[in-house]
Amino acid sequence: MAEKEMKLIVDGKRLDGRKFDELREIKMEVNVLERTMGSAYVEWGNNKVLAGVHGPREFHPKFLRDPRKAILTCTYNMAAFSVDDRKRPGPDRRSVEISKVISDALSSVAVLEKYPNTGIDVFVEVLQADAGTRCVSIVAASLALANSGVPMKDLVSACASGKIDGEIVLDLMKEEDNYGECDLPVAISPRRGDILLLQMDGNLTREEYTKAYNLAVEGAKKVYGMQKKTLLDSMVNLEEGE
Amino acid sequence: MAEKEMKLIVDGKRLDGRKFDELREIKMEVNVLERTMGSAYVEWGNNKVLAGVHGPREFHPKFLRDPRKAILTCTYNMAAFSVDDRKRPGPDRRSVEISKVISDALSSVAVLEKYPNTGIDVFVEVLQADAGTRCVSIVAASLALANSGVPMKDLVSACASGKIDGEIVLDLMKEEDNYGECDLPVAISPRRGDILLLQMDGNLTREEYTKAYNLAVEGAKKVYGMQKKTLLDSMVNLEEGE
Amino acid sequence: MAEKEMKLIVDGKRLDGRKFDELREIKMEVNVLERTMGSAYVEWGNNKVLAGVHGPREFHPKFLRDPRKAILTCTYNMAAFSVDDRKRPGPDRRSVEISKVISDALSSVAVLEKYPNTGIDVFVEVLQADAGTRCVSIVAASLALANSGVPMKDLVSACASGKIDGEIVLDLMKEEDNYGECDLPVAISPRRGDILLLQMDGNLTREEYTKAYNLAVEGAKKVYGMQKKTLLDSMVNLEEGE
Amino acid sequence: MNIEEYLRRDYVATLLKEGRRIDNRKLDEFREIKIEKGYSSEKAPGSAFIYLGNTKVLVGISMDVGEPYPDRPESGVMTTNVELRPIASPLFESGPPREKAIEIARVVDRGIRESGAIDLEKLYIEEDRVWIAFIDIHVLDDGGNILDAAGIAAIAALLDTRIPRYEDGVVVRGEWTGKLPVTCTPVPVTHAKIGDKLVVDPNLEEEYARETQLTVTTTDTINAMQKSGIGAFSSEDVDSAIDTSFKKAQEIREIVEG
Amino acid sequence: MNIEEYLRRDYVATLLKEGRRIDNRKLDEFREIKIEKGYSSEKAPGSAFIYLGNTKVLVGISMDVGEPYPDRPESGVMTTNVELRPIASPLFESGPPREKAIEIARVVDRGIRESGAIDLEKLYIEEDRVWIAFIDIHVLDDGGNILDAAGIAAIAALLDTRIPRYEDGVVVRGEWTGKLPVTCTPVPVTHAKIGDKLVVDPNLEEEYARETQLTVTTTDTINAMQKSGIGAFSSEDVDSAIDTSFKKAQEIREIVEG
Amino acid sequence: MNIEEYLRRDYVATLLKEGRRIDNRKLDEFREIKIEKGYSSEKAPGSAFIYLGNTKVLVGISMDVGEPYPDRPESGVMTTNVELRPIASPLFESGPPREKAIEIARVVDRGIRESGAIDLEKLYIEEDRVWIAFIDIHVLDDGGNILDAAGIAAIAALLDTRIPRYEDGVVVRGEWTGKLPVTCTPVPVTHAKIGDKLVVDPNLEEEYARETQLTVTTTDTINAMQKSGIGAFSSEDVDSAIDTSFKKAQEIREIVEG
Repeated sequence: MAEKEMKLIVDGKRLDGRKFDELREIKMEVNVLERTMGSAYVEWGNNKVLAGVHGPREFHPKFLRDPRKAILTCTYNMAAFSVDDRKRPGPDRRSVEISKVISDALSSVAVLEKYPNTGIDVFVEVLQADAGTRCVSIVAASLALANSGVPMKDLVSACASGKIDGEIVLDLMKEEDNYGECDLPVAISPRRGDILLLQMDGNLTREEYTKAYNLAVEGAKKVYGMQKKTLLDSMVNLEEGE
Repeated sequence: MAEKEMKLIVDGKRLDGRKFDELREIKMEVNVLERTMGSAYVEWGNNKVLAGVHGPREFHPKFLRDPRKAILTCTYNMAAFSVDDRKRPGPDRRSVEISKVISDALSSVAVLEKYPNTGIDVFVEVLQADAGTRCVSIVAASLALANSGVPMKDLVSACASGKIDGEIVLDLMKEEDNYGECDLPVAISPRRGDILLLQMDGNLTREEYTKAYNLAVEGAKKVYGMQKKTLLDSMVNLEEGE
Repeated sequence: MAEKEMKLIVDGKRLDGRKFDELREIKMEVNVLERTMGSAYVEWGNNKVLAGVHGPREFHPKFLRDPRKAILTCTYNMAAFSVDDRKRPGPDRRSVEISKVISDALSSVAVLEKYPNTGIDVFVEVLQADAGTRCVSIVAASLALANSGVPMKDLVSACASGKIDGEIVLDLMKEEDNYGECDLPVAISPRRGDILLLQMDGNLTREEYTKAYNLAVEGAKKVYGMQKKTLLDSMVNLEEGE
Repeated sequence: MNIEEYLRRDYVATLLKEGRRIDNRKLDEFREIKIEKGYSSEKAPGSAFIYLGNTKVLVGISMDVGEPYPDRPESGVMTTNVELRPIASPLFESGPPREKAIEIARVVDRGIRESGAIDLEKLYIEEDRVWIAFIDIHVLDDGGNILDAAGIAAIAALLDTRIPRYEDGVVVRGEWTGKLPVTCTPVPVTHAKIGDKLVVDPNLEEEYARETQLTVTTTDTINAMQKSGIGAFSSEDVDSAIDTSFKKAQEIREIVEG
Repeated sequence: MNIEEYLRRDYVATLLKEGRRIDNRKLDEFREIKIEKGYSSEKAPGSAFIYLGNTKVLVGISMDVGEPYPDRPESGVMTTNVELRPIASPLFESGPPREKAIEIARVVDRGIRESGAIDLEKLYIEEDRVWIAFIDIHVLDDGGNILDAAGIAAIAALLDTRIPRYEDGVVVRGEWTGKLPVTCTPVPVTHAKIGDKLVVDPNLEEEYARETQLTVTTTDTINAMQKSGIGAFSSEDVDSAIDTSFKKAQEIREIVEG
Repeated sequence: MNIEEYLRRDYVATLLKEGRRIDNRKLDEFREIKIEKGYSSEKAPGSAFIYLGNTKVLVGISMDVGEPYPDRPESGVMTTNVELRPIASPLFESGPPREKAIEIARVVDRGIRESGAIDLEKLYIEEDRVWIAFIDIHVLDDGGNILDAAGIAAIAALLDTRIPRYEDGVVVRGEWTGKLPVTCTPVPVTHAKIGDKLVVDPNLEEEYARETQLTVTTTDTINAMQKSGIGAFSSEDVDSAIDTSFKKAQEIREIVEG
């Protein structure tokens, strides 16, 4: 972050004309694939992300099964052509880390105890990437999981905030992510208000953190509204966990 | 194909003096290795190929076993020094594909139902390569399999034809393969006349295809004669499938 | 060996002032790690080596278990920063070979029959390397194994000799190893006098070999004295095999 | 194979004996094809999303500058990769491409390469610098006949592809100097053999029921053929498949180019 | 999880309800920290061995000369790798780094990178030649909280690092031209949530008993945060963890720099 | 180990107590050696096929042009690789070379390298360009004592090797400018210890029965030694093995050079 010089706020407006607390445009859909138990598609700015769930199903290898609950594993993958410079196929260190933090967040709300000894595999395919893919992915993965019928104590909603040209703003796009001073992705359990994912890199004072955190949570709550509407529209009953 | 310019037919003759429908010189031998159940060695022009069979034997991993039949797997491998520019050891995409099409062809004639739950492994080692190795390999693999005693409904015989300088010719050698316009390898079950392997790349009209196909089958039938003689000479009774 | 010119003996003395039959300074300690069954640390000249033992424990995969005895496996690993030019993490061919010869030597003295169907894993971490790491490693591994309580018929002691500027000398340091004419690492079972590891590369006449061998054994015996003292000091009872 | 699979497989074969397909198509009828070119156009120089019935494949083309092959110093380079993403089927696994993915990639590659669909000579930039076209085939939903879906989407994506600006040794992302030179539209047509019948564009259930299959890729000539799977074809089967392939390819070509 | 593990886990949690830790530390108290800088100084340009209670980690810094990233042609390069060596725990396996090692490496890396601790601009040598600092974290004994041990040892090792002589395109090993330019001392502080309590620097038993954890790396600002593991934090938890992190980091900074 | 194996192993050992080998050889007698140099001469610059009893190994030498090692800028490069092909034994597996293959490769390599058999200085071409000799050992039939078969065939293949023409930065395949400069003929001789007896050139059954083995590679001096396997040698064993090695190597050298 903060390497090259680039003016990101001009006349009080961001490069794409958004206000500081404004989300990019978001579209959502569920039940978009045939071969998965549940699936979702999310467009968020220029990001296009597909998520799908296989399972609950037999977990291999056998000796790693958990007799108390299902093991939920998320695999985040970027298509080679999803970014400007072609990405070699296969997992790199970044995608291994993102897969892990998404797995952790989803596992925190899914009622895994219902399916002992099984595996639930959530696959996230980034078809076009434009900053903020981990939040888009977690939102899509959460929709796909709900769409699959696995009971959840709550949905997972997410949004990032950040700092550009010294200002705290919501939902960074590509240039803001590249040349900004900080990125703070947050995923929450919206009904409970709990934090399920929190990462940050860059540089924030104590006060800036609070401001950025609150802004991200506000964003995530707006996204939650869209998630609920999408699921209701699709006539899928989201089982509300106890 | 067809990249550089090179005259491949001069005064109605091919570069190595062969006629259009003439095979390169072929030598065959079976039972050439100690540690395999069956083995064969084929020299075909400058190609030198060794094939050997291990099994029927326990198949691993267990959960992939087939309770109705043996799983036949062919592994095609080129020695590092078998080509002009050293080939890095290990499978590349080309050898994975060739392994698959040979496995398919052999599996179509071997009586695999006789050995449920087992694996039959056919290994092909290309010791020197000079165009047409997949046909040489399938001929050697088929001999090795017969030599191993696994019952077969028929042998597999093979030959390629192709197009060079606009003419359809039999059994391309290296320069013809590099600078020609088409390669059409065909493997057949000679007694039944069935096609077990068919690949083609380059460019053929509908009529050229028929001519090339017929030529390849004629070649394969000549090779079949040599295969039969080799097996009979070696006193191995080829069990004729029902 | 013997590539560049470099004078290694000046006025009858070696570059670091040692006599021909003199060891570098050696320090040893056992029981240095919490999470292993046994552990040891050895400093030998500028070499720093840590060894630790996990097991006897379940061996995987199951079908490779030995119902008559434990399988002892040593894994030799160099830290990336242990040498002047950073070594890429992960095993290379050299470390695979060293792991094997150390495994062989330790397996020759450990009473593996006591733990059928199990695995004993000995890990050697080279934290700083300066010639002779395989001897240092075997000495450390042997101490760690003794410290773990696995019964042993004898300790393993080791030392290398070599030829520099035409002279047979003990315990080569870095420059002597790089520019010398021969390296002869020897590991022995000190009480029995048996040879458990013997490698050599370079160039020795028949007579030089005998001289070098005897010198290495003398070195190994001195090291044995230190090993015994270290174990006794640590109040660990070294079980003497029958 | 469980009982249900076995029964459905049997049902597919029994119906076909009467000349009927499980989804009521004619033997030489493809499922509906929808193609969305430029699907990933904000990042990828070329792309196309295909729906072939339930089968969904996204192909993206990346353009980069690199060295030519030593034996063809004045030609651009093309390379084809298939990812059978685990999202596409409960039967696909994570990890490097295996046999099936490699075979599909190589058959699609041969159709494009051997037909000369990409005019590689025009991808020459300067000494030791040529354009490399990466054809990345991302399989997202396996409803059967991935191969044809991949091959059709690949040529559609190539037709959509723009060449980025290249200045002072650097590719300028997001700015374009023209279209990728595409000379023709090779189309693969796959024929599954079930019993003694041939059907084109097998759906998933037909794939379970089939013995072997033959893919024929054509332009105005035949450019690639591939028999795949255990089993045999007669020469008459192949002759008939070739004729059908030319006919169906022409229909599909109009969709792709349209 | 076997019975003994379960009981100990339970014991840790029960004690904490009373505000007590299993090793009698205060909730915001680290175990004893001992750091030996220059541990591998005969070979490595920089190194530090840390004892964080029973946890032992050795970090070595290698300096090499290579190419800069194309988008930052005048900046040096840093890279961070974690090896969870199997000697360190019966639960670690041989093989390439997995999820856990990668996460630790990336969190440590972010703390150093985002704080600007290494002045990368000063690592520029000449066109296309910059210094690359390899931070290799070698975990030798897992007594819990590897992340903080790794992060603290990494910055200690960087403070110990000398830059080799570079002449005629060759790095001269064993001769030094100066110290690595380090501008500040980022320190990670990890908070485990057990029941509704937060404790810093969890030992091994506390790690078994914890649900989730939060790492906050600070200098005079916050430079990196990472929630890890299944479970949730309230925003009050995080606020409290940040305040504690600033305080503990300052205490540890004195040890590291001392 | 099944019963049959156990009995044969026992039989080998029992016979040897009486000084007899299972195939009636003398203790210091090799099996028949047949060498066919130039086996792959249409493609490989050098090659040799060896039959050592039932053991069959093909070695091919590839010559390529590349960069020297930085610390030996005026020397050619040699590299040795062993492939224990699965065709050679039901016990060998596909995949990257493992322990056994690596050990054989390294022992063969040391014998050739340390004896100076290849005059690497003569493989210098021009600044930053030297010949690289790839020694690829392809094991095809494991009848025991692969190591000696590999080592003998490797030096035979080197003696067969021609250096390709190198013009304008390109290796011209199929045209030769001379022979590879080989200065001597290192020969490995392997001694298996069975009970208290040493035998040379163990066949497969003797390998099953052996405890440990020692390989000694000689020219007019000793160039490489390697003890391999669990078990011990006395120093007298080794002395005797060295003496035998010099003697047998001389006999074999005549076959190799002949």
